[in-house]
Amino acid sequence: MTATETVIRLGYLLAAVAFVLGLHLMNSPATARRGNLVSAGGMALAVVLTVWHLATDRPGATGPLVLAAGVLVGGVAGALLARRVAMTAMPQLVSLFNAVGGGAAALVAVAEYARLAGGPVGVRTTLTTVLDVVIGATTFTGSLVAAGKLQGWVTGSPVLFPGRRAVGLTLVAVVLAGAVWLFVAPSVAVLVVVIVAAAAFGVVMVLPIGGADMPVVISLLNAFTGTAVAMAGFVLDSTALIIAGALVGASGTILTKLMADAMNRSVVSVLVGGFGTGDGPAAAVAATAVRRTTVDDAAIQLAYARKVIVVPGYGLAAAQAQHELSALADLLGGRGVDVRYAIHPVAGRMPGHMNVLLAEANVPYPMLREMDEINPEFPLADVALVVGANDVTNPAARRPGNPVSGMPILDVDKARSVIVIKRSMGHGYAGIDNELYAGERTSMLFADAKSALADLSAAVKTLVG
Amino acid sequence: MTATETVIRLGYLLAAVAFVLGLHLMNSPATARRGNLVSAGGMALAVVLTVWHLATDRPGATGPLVLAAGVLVGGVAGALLARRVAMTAMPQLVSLFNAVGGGAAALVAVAEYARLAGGPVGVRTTLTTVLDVVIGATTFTGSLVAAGKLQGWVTGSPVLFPGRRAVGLTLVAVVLAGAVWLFVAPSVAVLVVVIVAAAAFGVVMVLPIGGADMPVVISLLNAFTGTAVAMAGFVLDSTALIIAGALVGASGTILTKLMADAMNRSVVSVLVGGFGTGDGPAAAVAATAVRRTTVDDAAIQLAYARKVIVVPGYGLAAAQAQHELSALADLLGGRGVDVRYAIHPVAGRMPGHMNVLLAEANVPYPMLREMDEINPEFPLADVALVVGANDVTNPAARRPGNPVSGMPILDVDKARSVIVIKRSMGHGYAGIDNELYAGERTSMLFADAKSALADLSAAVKTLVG
Amino acid sequence: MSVALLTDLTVFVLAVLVGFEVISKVPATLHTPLMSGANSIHGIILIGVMIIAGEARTVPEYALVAVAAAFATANVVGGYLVTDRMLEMFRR
Amino acid sequence: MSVALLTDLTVFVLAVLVGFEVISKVPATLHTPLMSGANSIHGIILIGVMIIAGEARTVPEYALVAVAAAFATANVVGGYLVTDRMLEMFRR
Ligand SMILES: NC(=O)c1ccc[n+]([C@@H]2O[C@H](COP(=O)([O-])OP(=O)(O)OC[C@H]3O[C@@H](n4cnc5c(N)ncnc54)[C@H](OP(=O)(O)O)[C@@H]3O)[C@@H](O)[C@H]2O)c1
Ligand SMILES: NC(=O)c1ccc[n+]([C@@H]2O[C@H](COP(=O)([O-])OP(=O)(O)OC[C@H]3O[C@@H](n4cnc5c(N)ncnc54)[C@H](OP(=O)(O)O)[C@@H]3O)[C@@H](O)[C@H]2O)c1
Repeated sequence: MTATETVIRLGYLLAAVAFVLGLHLMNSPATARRGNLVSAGGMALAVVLTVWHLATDRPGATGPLVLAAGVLVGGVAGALLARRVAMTAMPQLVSLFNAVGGGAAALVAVAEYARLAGGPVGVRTTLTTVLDVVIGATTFTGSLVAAGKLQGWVTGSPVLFPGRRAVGLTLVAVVLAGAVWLFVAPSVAVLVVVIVAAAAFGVVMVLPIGGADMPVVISLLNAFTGTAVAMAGFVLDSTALIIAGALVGASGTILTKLMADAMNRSVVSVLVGGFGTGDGPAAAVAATAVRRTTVDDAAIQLAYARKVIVVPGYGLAAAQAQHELSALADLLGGRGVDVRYAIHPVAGRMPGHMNVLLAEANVPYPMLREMDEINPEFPLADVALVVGANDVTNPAARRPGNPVSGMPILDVDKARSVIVIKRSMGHGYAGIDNELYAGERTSMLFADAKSALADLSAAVKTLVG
Repeated sequence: MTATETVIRLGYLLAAVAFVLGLHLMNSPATARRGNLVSAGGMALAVVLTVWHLATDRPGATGPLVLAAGVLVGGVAGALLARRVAMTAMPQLVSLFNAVGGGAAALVAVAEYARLAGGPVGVRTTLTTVLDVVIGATTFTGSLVAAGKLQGWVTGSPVLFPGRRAVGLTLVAVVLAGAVWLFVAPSVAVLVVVIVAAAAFGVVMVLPIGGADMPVVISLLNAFTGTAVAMAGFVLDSTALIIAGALVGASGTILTKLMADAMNRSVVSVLVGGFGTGDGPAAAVAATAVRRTTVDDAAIQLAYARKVIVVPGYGLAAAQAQHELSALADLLGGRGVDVRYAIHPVAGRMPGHMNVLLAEANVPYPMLREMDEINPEFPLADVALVVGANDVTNPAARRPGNPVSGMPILDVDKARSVIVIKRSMGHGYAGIDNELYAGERTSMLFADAKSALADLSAAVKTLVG
Repeated sequence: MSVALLTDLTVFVLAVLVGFEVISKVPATLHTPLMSGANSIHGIILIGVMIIAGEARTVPEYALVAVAAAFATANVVGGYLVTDRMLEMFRR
Repeated sequence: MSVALLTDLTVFVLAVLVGFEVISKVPATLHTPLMSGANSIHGIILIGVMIIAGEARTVPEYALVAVAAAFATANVVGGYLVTDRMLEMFRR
């Protein structure tokens, strides 16, 4: 190896170390942002080294020009989207970036394969090319569907069309047949058929999964892309791609498992689909013997409390009522009420959803409390105000044998009194009744979160001035 | 590569995966034993593959015969030691095995170097040979001294002879000069000089460190051996050695840090030495206004208690009184007293010391309680019986600004009454007074743990039948 | 199997092991940023695109390069920026 | 630098990363067995001894092989057995 080549390769190794270090630092909130910077530094290093490498190779002018044009378009688009998109739309954006990453991995293999396909193609290249394009194409369309579901462009409900299993199996058969063909006789046309079938499979795979399970699916597809990139590394014989791709493939797999665990689901049950419709107003159980309250009563209760703990949940996000909530809390705080927000780790529909939502409404960070921190404080609270949260407050979780069993919950039922704002007796994500609502100290305020919170603020102002 | 070679190399890779998986499983008590088995399986695989590889190479008969003889001797010796040695002597045994591992790594490099030294030796080989030999030889003697200190063959106190810094620096200079020489002109004689100097350095390095710090030192030397083995891998161009060695080098380093943290020490302060003499009866502070008790009074108090929590510490191990303790506990248990053992993670002089000790005395596992589990129970205990424990009960740990600050402790001072068995007002490992002894509910029974416990059993029998 | 392939495989396996071990018990609030951070890393495919670009000589190849470059760059740039934006909120 | 050396270096660095990440928050009671378990793994030097044994042709070399073989085997066999003996006590 020349000295230049040695330096470049050592640089790639350094970049790989930066990726690992970055992920390591991202495991804890205090160092996470620094971790992302370290990782980005590694990426910048890898790109600069490759530019240098290409320059020493003196290629034709057209390729680099086309490359530069593509980089410009993609870079600007990526930057604009990343800067502009609302905080609540982050998961679909991550999914979109994952889609294009998978797409790029597939395209790279196709280009390399097309170049080689004139002559004989070795088993190793064929195998890794097929794996790369199949995983890449599946990820591309699967991630687009996932993004569409979260964005509301595709229905969030599981799409369980008849014969979907047959269609899926047919597509898998086509992919396998194509792969066998390619081992026997190289052909770009057959590779394209394989790609199309894999892309169709991505759609069929994600459509039956409910919108609420999308974070897990996106994480899984993220691991897929990593694997596709590692395969591209084998095709191009690039150690940097192999290491980075394998790293993401493996860490993404673990993360997928952690995410599924955190919301009490198994990855398999997510992929089987048909669950997690929950985002619509679920079929409501008749409002039995629950105690109702009115806006005026609730407003007075809140205004004269000493300590109020607010428990936000998915309904708050669905109603986009974070600003109204923040306004009410400010109003109460101004009257001397001690207001805190209790943040359950999986409240909402993506991990960290509530942090994101409340940060967007400029809720001061010191008012947020993690579950473990706030749980001992509930017995001291005069009012626990539950806004569109359901499962994360369900005492049934403390018993075995139901869909939320074992999930850690916020101890809302220990508060001196509880006010629950939701539209009906409808179920949450897990689809079961909430025993909290039948509690003696619980009163229900049936309304949309946005209007209810606005009304409460108004009532506090008029009734107690 | 031939097919055989491919299979062998893939097998080595599998062995490496087994080592990682094994270490991973050893992180948690439930899976630790399985982890060790997995790791051993990987090792067996690697050895079998190498035998196969050698057989296909058809070497002379003498080498393999000599090898077999060595293997037999080492294997039998290792197995006998491992089976026969007392539980409490485990750390010195680990240190001994570490010593021979480091020695073997050094010898391998010497043999390979001697074979090559006829002709010119490349920079790469020289560099890795020197590193291997230096680290290996240092580890060999350092680990032997460490084992000797723990076994009592070398004094456990820090040996701070005058001029030790100068001697150390001279040895380092000799090693460096020898290394430079070897880069210029290969020479087995110079390599031997380097080895001798490094071996002497190992002794000088470990002698000034107190016996109580030996677990940390052994763990560090363990990481050293790993690094030496990785260097041997570079010398012999063996990926298996590189991976396994680097793995141990890195994980050993992390473990060393964890161990030092657990006993509230920094690795640097351990290496500087002069601390942790503590194993002798330390200079005693005058027994001020502490309350003393007699064997008879203590026996009656214990016999009529409903709940007794026993807190064993280093003094119990030093007195070898675990059997007497177990007998007393059985006696009390027979009278209907609820007896539990409170196990502090760093009670004693090696991690897990108390578990090991009590297991040896056949204390039933269900009577042992980890610190976090038992701490809430102290307020319910009629008597906390502290046997030769000191630092791990010192309430000063809850305040900043002293040598035990921040160390989690057993909440012995919350018990209704406390009986402390130790020989004097002598200090523990950390060398500071224990505020527990001045407590209102504390009474001291000054005696050797072994005789005191035997006397207590006798008194319980005679006094309360 | 060639030595080169075996080496690549060894590197792959080791990187997989690193990936498995590097994620520990992460608080759930960090799941989305961590996913996003891992997502940015596979944008390294951009380097693959650059290699392809150096070899491209025909119009279809140029087209592939252009699209792949846009995709990969969006992945890298957007990925790191969006992760940073999320993590900004974790200041204390 | 030769390609082979660079490969070895890559493998070394990755293995170091695995080693750093594989040890997580271990309860202190497991520190001694874990140390002992890691200690057994570097007994892999036995394989190095075997390679040397295949190449040895002189008496001093044979002597080195014999001692190194005894050392390395004691490390491996004793290491795994003693670790197992310690861990036996962690049954619940
Ligand atoms: N955070 C994550 O990463 C994540 C990801 C996927 C799944 N999950 C799961 O999602 C659940 C989260 O629990 P959660 O308590 O936040 O939510 P939830 O259990 O899904 O309940 C949300 C509640 O909000 C109410 N709601 C909906 N729209 C509303 C509106 N406009 N105004 C007022 N209320 C409205 C609904 O009742 P009404 O219909 O009666 O109004 C519903 O019962 C957990 O089961 C978790 O495992 C979490
Ligand atoms: N576990 C580990 O891995 C490890 C390793 C290194 C260091 N350490 C450190 O060691 C300490 C352990 O705390 P610990 O409470 O177990 O022990 P300690 O604080 O060292 O105290 C032991 C006490 O036992 C007494 N003692 C000694 N021989 C005795 C005998 N024959 N009969 C009765 N009593 C006897 C001594 O007092 P008298 O002289 O008055 O009898 C001494 O105060 C911690 O500071 C820890 O950080 C632990």
